[in-house]
Amino acid sequence: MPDVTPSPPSEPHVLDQPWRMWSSLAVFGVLLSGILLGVLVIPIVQGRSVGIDAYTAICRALGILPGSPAQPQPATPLPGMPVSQVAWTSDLLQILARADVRRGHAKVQEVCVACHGERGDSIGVEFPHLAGQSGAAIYKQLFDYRTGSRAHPMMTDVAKALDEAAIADVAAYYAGQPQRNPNPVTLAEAPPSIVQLVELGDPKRNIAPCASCHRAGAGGPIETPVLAEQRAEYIEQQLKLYASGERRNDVYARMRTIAAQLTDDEIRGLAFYYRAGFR
Amino acid sequence: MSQTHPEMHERRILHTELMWSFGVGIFVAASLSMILFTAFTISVNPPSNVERLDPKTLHLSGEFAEHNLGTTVGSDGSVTVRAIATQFMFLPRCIVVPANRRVTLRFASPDVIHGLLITGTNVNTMVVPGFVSQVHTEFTRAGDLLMPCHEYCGLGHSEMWATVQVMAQDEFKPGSDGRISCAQR
Amino acid sequence: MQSDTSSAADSPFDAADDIDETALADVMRSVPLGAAVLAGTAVALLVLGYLAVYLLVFIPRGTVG
Amino acid sequence: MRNAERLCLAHFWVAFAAFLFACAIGTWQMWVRSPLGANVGTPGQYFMSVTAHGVSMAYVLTTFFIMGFGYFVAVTALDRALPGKLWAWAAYWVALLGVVLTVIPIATGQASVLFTFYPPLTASVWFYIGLVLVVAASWIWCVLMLIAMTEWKRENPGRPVPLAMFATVANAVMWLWTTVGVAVELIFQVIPAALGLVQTIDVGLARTLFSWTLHAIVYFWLIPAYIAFYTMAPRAAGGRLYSDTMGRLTFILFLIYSLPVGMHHLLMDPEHGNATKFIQVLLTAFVAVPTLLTIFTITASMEIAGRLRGGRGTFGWIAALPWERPMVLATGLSFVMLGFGGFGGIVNMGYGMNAMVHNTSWVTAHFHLIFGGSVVIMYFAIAYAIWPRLTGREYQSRAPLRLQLWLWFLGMMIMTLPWHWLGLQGQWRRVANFNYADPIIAAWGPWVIVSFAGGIILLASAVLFVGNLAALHRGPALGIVRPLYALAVHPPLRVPAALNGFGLWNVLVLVLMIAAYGYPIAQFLIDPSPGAIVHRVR
Repeated sequence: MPDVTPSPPSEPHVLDQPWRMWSSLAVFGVLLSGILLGVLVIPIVQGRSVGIDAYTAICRALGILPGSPAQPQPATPLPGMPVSQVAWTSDLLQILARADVRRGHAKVQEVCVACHGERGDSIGVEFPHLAGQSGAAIYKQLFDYRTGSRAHPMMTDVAKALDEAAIADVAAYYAGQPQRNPNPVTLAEAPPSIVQLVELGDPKRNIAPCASCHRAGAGGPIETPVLAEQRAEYIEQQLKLYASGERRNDVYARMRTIAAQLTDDEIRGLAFYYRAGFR
Repeated sequence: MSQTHPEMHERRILHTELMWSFGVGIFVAASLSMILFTAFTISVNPPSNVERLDPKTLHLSGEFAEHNLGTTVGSDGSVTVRAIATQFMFLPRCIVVPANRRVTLRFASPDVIHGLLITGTNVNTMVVPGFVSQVHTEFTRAGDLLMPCHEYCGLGHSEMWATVQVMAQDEFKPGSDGRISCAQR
Repeated sequence: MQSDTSSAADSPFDAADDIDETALADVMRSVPLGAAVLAGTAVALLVLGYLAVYLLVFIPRGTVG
Repeated sequence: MRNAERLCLAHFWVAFAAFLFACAIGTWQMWVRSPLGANVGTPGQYFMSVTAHGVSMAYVLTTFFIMGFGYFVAVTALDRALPGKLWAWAAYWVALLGVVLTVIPIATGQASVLFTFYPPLTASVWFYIGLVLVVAASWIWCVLMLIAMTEWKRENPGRPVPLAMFATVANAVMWLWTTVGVAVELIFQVIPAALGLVQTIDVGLARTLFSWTLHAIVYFWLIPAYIAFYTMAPRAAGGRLYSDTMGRLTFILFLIYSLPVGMHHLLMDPEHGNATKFIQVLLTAFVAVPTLLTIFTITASMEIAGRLRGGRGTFGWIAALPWERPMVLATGLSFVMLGFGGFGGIVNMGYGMNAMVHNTSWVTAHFHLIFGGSVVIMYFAIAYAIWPRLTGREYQSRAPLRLQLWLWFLGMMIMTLPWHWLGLQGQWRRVANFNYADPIIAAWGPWVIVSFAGGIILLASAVLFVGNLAALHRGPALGIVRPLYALAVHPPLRVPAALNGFGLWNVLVLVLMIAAYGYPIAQFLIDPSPGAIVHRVR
């Protein structure tokens, strides 16, 4: 059995010197060739074939200038009118978070109670319930009424009378109101095609599930309204307005695109589904 | 140690390993040289255009406002496609491009990370909020292609796709304002 | 628990095995040839496959950049 | 084994429980996305399942297995007691707490952001805190491994550290380097967003920091498999390790070249220019070197064993190998999957060619073949090899072990090979239900069903694996304990300090990280990219 007694080691640093030198040389060599090729050689060669000077090509390759080192950059078109002026920035979200519910309650009693009710249960079929609605959703719609991105015989003037802080307070107040929470009609009553549209959407028509945005906490767009326990007539009316394009304050035509592809009985089915209070 | 003098063995082992490492060097050189060759000759790069744009105000009035989206043909004949990748759809839902002609596609996201590829082509990019993604390509065959969002962007990710209509040169007729949209089929 | 060291002399790491040295010596005379051929063909296939996919599948799909 | 058995078993059972659970939901996902399961399950359930599959496989199975195996190597390879065993148990309970804190939000649908968290999508803060606890526990493990090696070197001046321990410490050093990226991202960007302290997040910086971790983490998972290749397979096959020096060099090359290459996961991203992408692609080409060295050195070691058992001619030694032994069979199957998976990898890293396959099923096939295939099958082989030592029991028969390994290999090949073809067709990732009415997607349907069949075989194999281990706890008492670690043809008597420690290599890694990641990260610190509004998933 060979005995494996360690023979006295020669001085380690002598043995180590070549390793230290050769490995550092190899690693730096590889790194340098990568930097040389990536930063200088490739951009310059590519730039020359398309008539981009070396300096611009290198800046583009490093990401200091926009564009590819090998392609001309297209011109940017002229600006135009947006569909909605609301831009969610962190200070706007701070305003919403710190809105004063008491002042909101006072403003609601002064302006909104006639149609939307004190706690957000609207008095008429044509007025939406606002109890438990998302604060951001109310804020955006009021702001759109104020800037004219959305028009309504009464709401435009009401919104114009409110300043930005008042809008945030009203939104926070209604958002805090508990929804009526009737016992939701069991799912059995909702036709399976509607439940599927809400839960799975329709990949054929490019329709995402309603729940992927409208269910609380789904992680969808900030201004997505809560639909549960909303008035069926109101949902139906708004979907039809989106479908016809008359209402166009949805950013990037999200709702206009979907509503245009829904059939009338799908629209009615969805309206009753959400009126029943399903989340 | 073993009866035959060990030095012969040990040096021979390291010698064979060195020969093998030489072969590995050829492997590395082969893969890198193909990359370098096509980068030099036909400018093959991953799509990289470091252009920052605030996602929060994208929809207001800049390049990616709603009415600027779609395919436009510039006065110099350059074809530029502008599209938005937003939670759970592309706008426009149908993108028309000419075949066998250089096209620049520009994408932006107002909300979360998206990504897209066009099936059967080399168009592939991530769309990151805060940046404009730009891809230059040429579509070699006419026909309808699929452009799905290939990066998880929320519960509606699976339903997020658009169609790309690659039109032959003669069908591709932009309007007077240089804009063209999909043919209804 | 079963003590792992079968013999106290050396640590388990150098525990001897039942390979006798002379057999090892003459095996070592021809050893890496088979491995070099097998691994070499595998790596060659990898490189050829890579170049084939690069030229025949990737490039024809149109420029990218 | 100096009573470290309970510690190792505790880690392994958490790892394999998470593994079995993740296999089950993985198979469910394969069913739901196939034409057979169209319209089954909601997107919420699907993406909850994808998150759970990713977290269980990538964070729980791996971290717990690697810690348990590290303790086993530290005790058996160095043949000394584990330093700081109380710390090891503390780390175990912290990691377990982390897992529980992560699983609860996932199960309640508050963390459907997948295991690679896509800010500005933000999950419940407990999801992230749980993961930070798991990583913190693994840092304790890294320190224990370093202490064990330094103490052994003090007690054995001049003697080379046993290869198994040298590789384990290389893995620990690499893990300390790489977790910096995800830790900074979570602690300074994602957790504040999840807590609501900030409303926006710099997505460009977040993705760059995560890419810092994203590649070296897969080598953190891979190194135990390579430890088995170098230090167990040669002994199991009845041969010697061809070259111990090459083994040390391989693990050093892993440490150096797996860290500055993370941006090959961002080749299609708009936040970096071509220059930094090319530098990291060139360095990525060198990350293939250690693997290519390994397949030669281990094949040569196998040739030694085969010829010693009477194999003749250029390839006669292959048949002469003892394929009935699980470690040998696993090594062979692992190399086959390493070949297919490696091919997928070099296509992924082809700079511009990444545009052909990024975020398609080609990438899914690559990492299932490399991690799910060649690494996890070696986890099985390691478990089979060391279970007798941990439990003091012997297998009645090794047939079920071989059957399990074959099932895993076949299932993995059947599942992943169609994905290469589908990936080239453009099949994209993470789809809850495909629109099979679309002609392009309809053509994929049959292949998705074939992959689903592979998934079922994998599930069967996973169940059999856990069954085999559980059965061993009741097996007959262990007879003689055969030595585990392989001897080299020339056991190293003295080794240069560079191959016995990590001082030099840490310096080189520092230089490489500064050169490769310096500018990409600094650009966001100097001039942050416009923040994206946080989208909370609850």
